[in-house]
Amino acid sequence: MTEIALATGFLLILIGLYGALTNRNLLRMIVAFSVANTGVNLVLVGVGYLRGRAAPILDATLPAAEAPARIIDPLPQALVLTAIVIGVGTTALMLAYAYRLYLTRGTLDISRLRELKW
Amino acid sequence: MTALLDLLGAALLAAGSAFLMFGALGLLRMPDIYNRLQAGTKATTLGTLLVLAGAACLRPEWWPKLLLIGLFLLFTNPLSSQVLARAAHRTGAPRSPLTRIDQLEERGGGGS
Amino acid sequence: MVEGLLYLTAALGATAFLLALGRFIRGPSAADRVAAFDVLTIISITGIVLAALAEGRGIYLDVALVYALLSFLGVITVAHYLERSV
Amino acid sequence: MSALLPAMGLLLSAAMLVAALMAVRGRRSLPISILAAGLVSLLASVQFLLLAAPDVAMTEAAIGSGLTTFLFFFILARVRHD
Repeated sequence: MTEIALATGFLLILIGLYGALTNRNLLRMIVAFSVANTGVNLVLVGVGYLRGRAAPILDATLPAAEAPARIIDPLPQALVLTAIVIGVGTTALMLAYAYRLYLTRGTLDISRLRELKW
Repeated sequence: MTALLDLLGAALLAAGSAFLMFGALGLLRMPDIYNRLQAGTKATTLGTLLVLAGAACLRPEWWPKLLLIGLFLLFTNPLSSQVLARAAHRTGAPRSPLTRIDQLEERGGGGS
Repeated sequence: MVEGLLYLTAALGATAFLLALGRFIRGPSAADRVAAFDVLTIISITGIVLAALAEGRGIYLDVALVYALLSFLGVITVAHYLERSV
Repeated sequence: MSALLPAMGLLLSAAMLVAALMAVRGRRSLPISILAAGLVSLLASVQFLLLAAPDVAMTEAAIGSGLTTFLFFFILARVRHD
């Protein structure tokens, strides 16, 4: 499972970077960034996985006494939990900037925004 | 007794999964969007309910959560399918040439 | 016997997943793709129930509950967008 | 039952790569790209569940798939409307 998750995550990051570099529409670039964001989260969770161990949530089938020997490390999962929420915040910020740019310039095509080119 | 319940649960799981497969087959093969929604909603709702019943037979102590999921699906799935079919009708999705009667259009529900 | 039926369930579910994914890739209009998205969510609920049975953890079923809510909200959002953009 | 979960993971990985390619290739219309990105998020959430992280799976399904798709369609409706 770890290898599958790592390979998928890296391929998703590469696909997202490809999309962000080749598309000219700002909204398509943000979509590609969101795909790459998902890939990063998948890599982080895949690194923390250990084969044959249970999810780090205590219930009737997993008593607290034998938990340290049977659960996987919950730290990468907590990190990814934060990263997902921050990713949504970043996406919302990018979308807000794209919308403001559309209101002032009337276009979303980056090849027609020439003010900062030299 | 437990072995019989296990066998019943596994049979229900397989039957529900077969319904899911036929629903997805209908989704792929039907000619227009309305027929696809028909196949993709009814068959998959029944299949998921059968799968949940089979899981409840295999693990009887999980029945409250499984019942909650089943009720949720039973309430939300036909509603979302109906909303999607109305959106497709209003955007003028093409009908299959075999369709003869459009009662929504006749009753003036086509426009918003 | 029970084991074989569970494997049969998994194989049928995988076939259903591939068929719905084919409609998602091919589908001519956006409404077809939304219908395929809905069916893929429902098939994923079956996959989650199978994973919960295989691992023996009842806590996995909470994710299926979130999925049942989520498919509804996503379809309502996209249908609203499609209706307004006529 | 031990071979079941890795087989599900492989199937999900293939579907995720196909959906990601659909999301970033520029030939299709923009709502379809957004739907494909939402599908990538949704399948990643099942992948998280198979990696024994149900809490991450719940958050990804609710926030990463639901809220992000809603945000994209909200902005898209505003852009189309003006």
